[in-house]
Amino acid sequence: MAESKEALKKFKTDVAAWMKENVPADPGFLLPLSFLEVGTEQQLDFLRAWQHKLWSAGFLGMHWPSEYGGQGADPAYQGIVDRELGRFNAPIIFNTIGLGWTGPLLLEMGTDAEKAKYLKHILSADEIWCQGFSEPDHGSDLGAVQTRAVRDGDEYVINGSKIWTTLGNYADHMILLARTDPTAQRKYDGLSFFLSPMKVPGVDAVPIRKVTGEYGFNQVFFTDTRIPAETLMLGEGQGWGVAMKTLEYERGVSAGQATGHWMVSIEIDDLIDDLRGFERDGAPLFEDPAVRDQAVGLIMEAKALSLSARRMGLPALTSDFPMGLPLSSKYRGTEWARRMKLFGAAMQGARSALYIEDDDAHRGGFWQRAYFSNFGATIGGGTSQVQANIIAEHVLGLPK
Amino acid sequence: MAESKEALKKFKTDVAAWMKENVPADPGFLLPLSFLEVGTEQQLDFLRAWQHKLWSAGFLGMHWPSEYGGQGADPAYQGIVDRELGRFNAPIIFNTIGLGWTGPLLLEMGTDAEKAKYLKHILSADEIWCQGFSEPDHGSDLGAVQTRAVRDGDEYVINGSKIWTTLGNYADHMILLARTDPTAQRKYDGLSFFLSPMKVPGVDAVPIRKVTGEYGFNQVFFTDTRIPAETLMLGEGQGWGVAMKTLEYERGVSAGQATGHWMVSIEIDDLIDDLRGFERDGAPLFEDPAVRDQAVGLIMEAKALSLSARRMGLPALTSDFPMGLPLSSKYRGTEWARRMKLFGAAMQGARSALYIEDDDAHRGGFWQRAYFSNFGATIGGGTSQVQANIIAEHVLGLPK
Amino acid sequence: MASVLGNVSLKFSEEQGMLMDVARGFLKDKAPTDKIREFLESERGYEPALWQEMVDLGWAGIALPDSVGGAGLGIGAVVPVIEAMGHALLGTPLIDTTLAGQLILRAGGSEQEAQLEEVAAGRVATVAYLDGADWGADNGALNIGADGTLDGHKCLVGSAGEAQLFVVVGQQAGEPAIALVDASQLGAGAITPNTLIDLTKRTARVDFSGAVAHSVLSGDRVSAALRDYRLLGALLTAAEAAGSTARCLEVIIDYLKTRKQFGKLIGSYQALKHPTVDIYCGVEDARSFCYHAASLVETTALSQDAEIACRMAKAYAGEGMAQAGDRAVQFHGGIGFTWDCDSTLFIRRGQWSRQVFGDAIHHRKRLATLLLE
Amino acid sequence: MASVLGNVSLKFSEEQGMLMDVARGFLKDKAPTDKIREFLESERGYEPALWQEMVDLGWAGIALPDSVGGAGLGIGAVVPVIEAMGHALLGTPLIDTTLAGQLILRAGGSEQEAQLEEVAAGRVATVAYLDGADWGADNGALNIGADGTLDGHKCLVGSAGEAQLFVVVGQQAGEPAIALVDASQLGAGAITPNTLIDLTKRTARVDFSGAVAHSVLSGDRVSAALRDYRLLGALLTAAEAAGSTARCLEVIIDYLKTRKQFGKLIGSYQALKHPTVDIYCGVEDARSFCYHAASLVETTALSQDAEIACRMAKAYAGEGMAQAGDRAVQFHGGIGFTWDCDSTLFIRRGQWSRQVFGDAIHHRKRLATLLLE
Repeated sequence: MAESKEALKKFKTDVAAWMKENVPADPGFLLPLSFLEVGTEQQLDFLRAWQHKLWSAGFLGMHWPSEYGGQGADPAYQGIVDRELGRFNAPIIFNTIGLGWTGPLLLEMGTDAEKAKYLKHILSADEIWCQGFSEPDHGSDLGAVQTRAVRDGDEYVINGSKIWTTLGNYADHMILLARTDPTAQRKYDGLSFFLSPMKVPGVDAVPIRKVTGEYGFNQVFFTDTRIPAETLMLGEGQGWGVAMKTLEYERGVSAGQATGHWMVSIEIDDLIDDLRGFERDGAPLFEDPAVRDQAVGLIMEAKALSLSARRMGLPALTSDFPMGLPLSSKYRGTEWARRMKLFGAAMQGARSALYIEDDDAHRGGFWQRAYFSNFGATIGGGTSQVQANIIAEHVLGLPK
Repeated sequence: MAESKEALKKFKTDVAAWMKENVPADPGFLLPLSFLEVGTEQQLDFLRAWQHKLWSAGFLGMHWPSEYGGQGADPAYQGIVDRELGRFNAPIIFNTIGLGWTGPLLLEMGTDAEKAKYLKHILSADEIWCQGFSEPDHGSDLGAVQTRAVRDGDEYVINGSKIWTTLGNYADHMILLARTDPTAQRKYDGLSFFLSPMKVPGVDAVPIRKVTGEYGFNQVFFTDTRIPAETLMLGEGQGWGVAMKTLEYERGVSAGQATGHWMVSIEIDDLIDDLRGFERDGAPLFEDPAVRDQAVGLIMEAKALSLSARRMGLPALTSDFPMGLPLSSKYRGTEWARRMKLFGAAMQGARSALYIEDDDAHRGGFWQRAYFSNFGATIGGGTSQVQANIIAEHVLGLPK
Repeated sequence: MASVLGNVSLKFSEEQGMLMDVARGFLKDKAPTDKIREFLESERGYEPALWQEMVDLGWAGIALPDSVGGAGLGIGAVVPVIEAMGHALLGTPLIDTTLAGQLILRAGGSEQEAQLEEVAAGRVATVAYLDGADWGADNGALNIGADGTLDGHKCLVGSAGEAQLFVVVGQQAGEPAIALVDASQLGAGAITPNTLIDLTKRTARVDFSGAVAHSVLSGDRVSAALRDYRLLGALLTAAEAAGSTARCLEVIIDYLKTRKQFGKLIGSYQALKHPTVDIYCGVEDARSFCYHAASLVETTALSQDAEIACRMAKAYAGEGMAQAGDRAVQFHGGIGFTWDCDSTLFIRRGQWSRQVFGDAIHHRKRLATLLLE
Repeated sequence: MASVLGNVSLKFSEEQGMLMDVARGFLKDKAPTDKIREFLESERGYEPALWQEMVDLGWAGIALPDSVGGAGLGIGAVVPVIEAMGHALLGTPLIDTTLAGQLILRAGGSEQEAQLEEVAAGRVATVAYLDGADWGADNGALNIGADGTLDGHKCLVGSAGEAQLFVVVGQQAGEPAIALVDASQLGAGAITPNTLIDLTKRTARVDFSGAVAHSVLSGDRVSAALRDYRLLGALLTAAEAAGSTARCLEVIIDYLKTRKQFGKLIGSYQALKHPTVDIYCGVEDARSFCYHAASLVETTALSQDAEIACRMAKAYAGEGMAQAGDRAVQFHGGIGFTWDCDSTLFIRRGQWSRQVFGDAIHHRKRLATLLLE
């Protein structure tokens, strides 16, 4: 259903008016820049209330079916809401594993019972979701998952450990990849996918402190944990396929996410505007030629990234390496962001030494923290080194 | 025999006086910066005469035995000569394979007959030497040498091809690594080492034009070439060991070279002094802040290399990675030189576009040519990429 | 406050697309590497018949108005053609002629229509700009007398040996002026060919002393036109560099996929693989900037957005080409060090692309002023 | 013309060697990583008993003259000790106290001998230098009255919580001056501790208003002494950074030798292996520059050679540490992103080492003037 331009325009005005009224003011404590960084109860309560409010106003999962808590509208409407959330610097909508990955997955391949049971609570933030894919010692190598799930009557008994579990200590459910058949010839065929409850005996989520000093990740231990057999999605041995489908949502290759507003992006203008107040050699920072040159380099890179994104829509200009721009965007974007944030952290003179709890720290140590946090992006979801291999092999056709 | 300081000092004065009289003036054509670059008869004749003159004056191979054309003196004397050659910007002493590698090898492990036959002519430049190790398709992998040597009575019959043969088209002799036993269990055991004549039927040296536009290397083809069996060094199957020993001379790990003056080194002062005459934006080049910053970076690197060389003599400051400085010096020095020469080539504004035969080219296109030539150093003798592996594995102990 | 990213528009017209397809096809057919190698050794650096075919395709007039026989597509439409020529490593006077046309068009009035008609019809023209080696200096040393007689010389004049029309930048009565001079005005020995690092290019030092201009352009439009000339020169050089870098990348990839060392394809070594990825990313960026700039360069005086775009395109593409050429030699190992290896062409093109119309240091310095003040 | 390389001497005395051996052994024993982790969480950042042992080893007086109870070995002899402390990631007030001693020694006369005796004996001293965040600014905002009463505050004063003697940089009657102030002079709440990025360090904002100096140093020697203070601060920071970078390299190597991914030890991947080689080369360079500078810093006002050496040491070592710390986190993958991984300590040390006493941009700019003009 193509929406009329007028209807969308009118909707945008309404959303903007709502945002103006309802986007919460600075709560006086640090808010997470992304859903990966929710580390305190205070942050959790605040974000839960904010998501609930957005949903209650009818602005979340607008394109999800109305029987499951959505508005049954065209996806264009959610796009407008998301842009306005960005424009108003709204706090993130944090229940991302549910909104972005589990929800679309259930809509695409879940049973009616599963949809009815889970979707609405994802939108309302009554139920928080986490993801149990990575394990210690295997990093990005999902095929090597060791966590065991053994059928016992109406239940599966889970044993093992998951790591880097965002929101794991707050979550009600986990999308869990576990091994039901350790003897399968292809290791992928031994994996199964569960919509596992977290608030049951034998689940222990231990928060992991990050290089930033904050929390957000967990290691989750399963010890003889019994979960209902009905939480198995599809059948035993189908886990790899479901997990790969989930990764498509994570990577934005597939659509259906209830919102895209799960991180506050830090842009080059933040950097440039923010550093104008600093001095070097008794003059404004940006009068120093070496600083200027580095800033120009970062601006040029930012512009290149913007232009690449636009060029993706022009097939005539991408025909030489059709998958090149999409497959290289994570590598380039996250590495640029690291350098950009590092520049912000490093150009404050002596104040570069201050960190987030210092009263004199510039913007609460914003850049120092952002620089450290950014390693989540250059490591998680395939390190930059792995990304470079992917580009070399899949875009340029170089040997493994 | 420790030489008295006075004797050495006096000798230095004598050498300097001789140099002042005898170092030839600019001949009016481009001279090679290293022995790898002798590409014309004109250059060859000039350098042959100059080497002969130096030797006749008693200043070459001073520490080689007098029965073989040397002076039987302490190595310190040759060191003094070499430094003065550098100080007077003397042309290179070009018969390097003979003077630097074959000579020391024969002195260490040759028979008296071999010494008597070859050494004096190496010093006098009557006989030019080349090296036949590398082959097409095998690059740095000497163990894979394919050139065959088959014994036939008093002769060996050689078939195959060698590449990157410096001076190959002018040489009288080649140190030749060839395979005598293709069935040997360890491929190294099938190799033998010959002092092969070049001016015999079946040897064809084809000059290779370089990226600089000049010549200097050759591909040498052996087609049923018959050489005397007595040119075999040690015995059959000993070739790998002799070749490795030769590489030690090449890498400067072992001593005995008749002179070290086989290349004109380009120093950071050449660069800085030379670029002072250029302008940028209507002002002296070195008033541009970005140019200044890059120049400072290159000076700092040059200083670091100098300091490293000094620090090698202080065991207390090298104990953490005892082989680190020597094993990394080629990698660091040649990569620095590439960047330094490139800077010289690139900072001339529009004149950076001119090349060596242009009358307006700065110093005859010196920096452009030096930059191109420098790839001989970052590729030859193990590429920089291979060097980095060597450092990682042999200095840092990282896995292969 | 406006974003420092400024304008990020990127358009690609059907006409640009058609020109790109035609140019790629034509050059693949007419300018394969063995032809290019032949051209290197020739005096003019190209074949007149090939140039005539390019003219017949209308390439000399793409950016000139309909009124003079051009296609009226604007200078942005030349970019895909120049990029394709960069990819083929083909010289020819196309860049010089195109820029000469632009300078006449932007500095002159309707009285120059006859000149432009000839340019659009394939008459080789070139701009004589540099007084010396400094791309950032004023270039007005050459004096144009009141009677149109020139006094002075110019450096690194492109296609000088073939040019029939010289667009000479100088001054008249102390003010910037541009003299249009026919080749027939040059004395014997006035042209001293250069030996260039880029073997596909031809330039010369040209002594214009005594030559008489048939027209002299002066007044307000000259300075603005010269600024546009420098920016458009940077853009076309960038487009050429982007094409050459893409070709260089292909050559590197081919070698990495076929050459073995120590028993493995060398492309499987990350020490070669990852820098190749960076070269690839550089190609993509260079292209993005070139077509972004192509979207912004109007027939009227260039906007500040267009200036930023042209400078960024040149800064990226020139450095990218120089870096790719350098790595091409290194990654080819011993073979890369030889004249016959294509990496020789790329490392030389890299040194050319970097310096023509100012290097990255030059443009980044000016960008700092445009972006940060 | 003299070479731009200038002085390249590099000496290492027996005394330096002995100090290095003792320091390495002592710190290996007394400051293993688990101890360092404990210190991070403590208020002062070290254990007084450990500091007393260091004082007993004579480290507080290495660079002070015999006449005040020091070892008279000069500031160059402190370098191996600070390097070893950097390697151990141990804080303590040693750098602050050493620099305070140098500033008093260089700016003061014989009347300061009593102060220096106390410093050599282990009294914690520190220099209160910065008025703000700018390492290149004049730092004379704090006013020292004719009666020695101070008015103003200082930023990022090292070891402020423990210091018994503050060496306060300011001005008296419009001229640079240095006030020696006992900790007892500070009012309640005068010290506001900072939260630092480097968890092993402690600094504070200190309000000196109302405090009375027991001595004020002024006159010609003050400016020269302040210049030397900044250079020696750069040198000791560089030495510390060089030690920390070496340690960081060891930790990276250990991980690369034991961690497997996709069935291979990650150290066999060139994407990790080669940058680790570059970190190694950086360590070697940083050490070369530090010991080169250590060979040149005299008790008298620093020569231009010494200035160049100190600035190069800081520029190399600070950047090298920052880069190594960054790579340490990345190369450790997920684990590197956690607080408990040692890479956390290194990336934070890197940000500290880079900025203290001016970053590479700061020093390279000044080196350009010294080397190119």
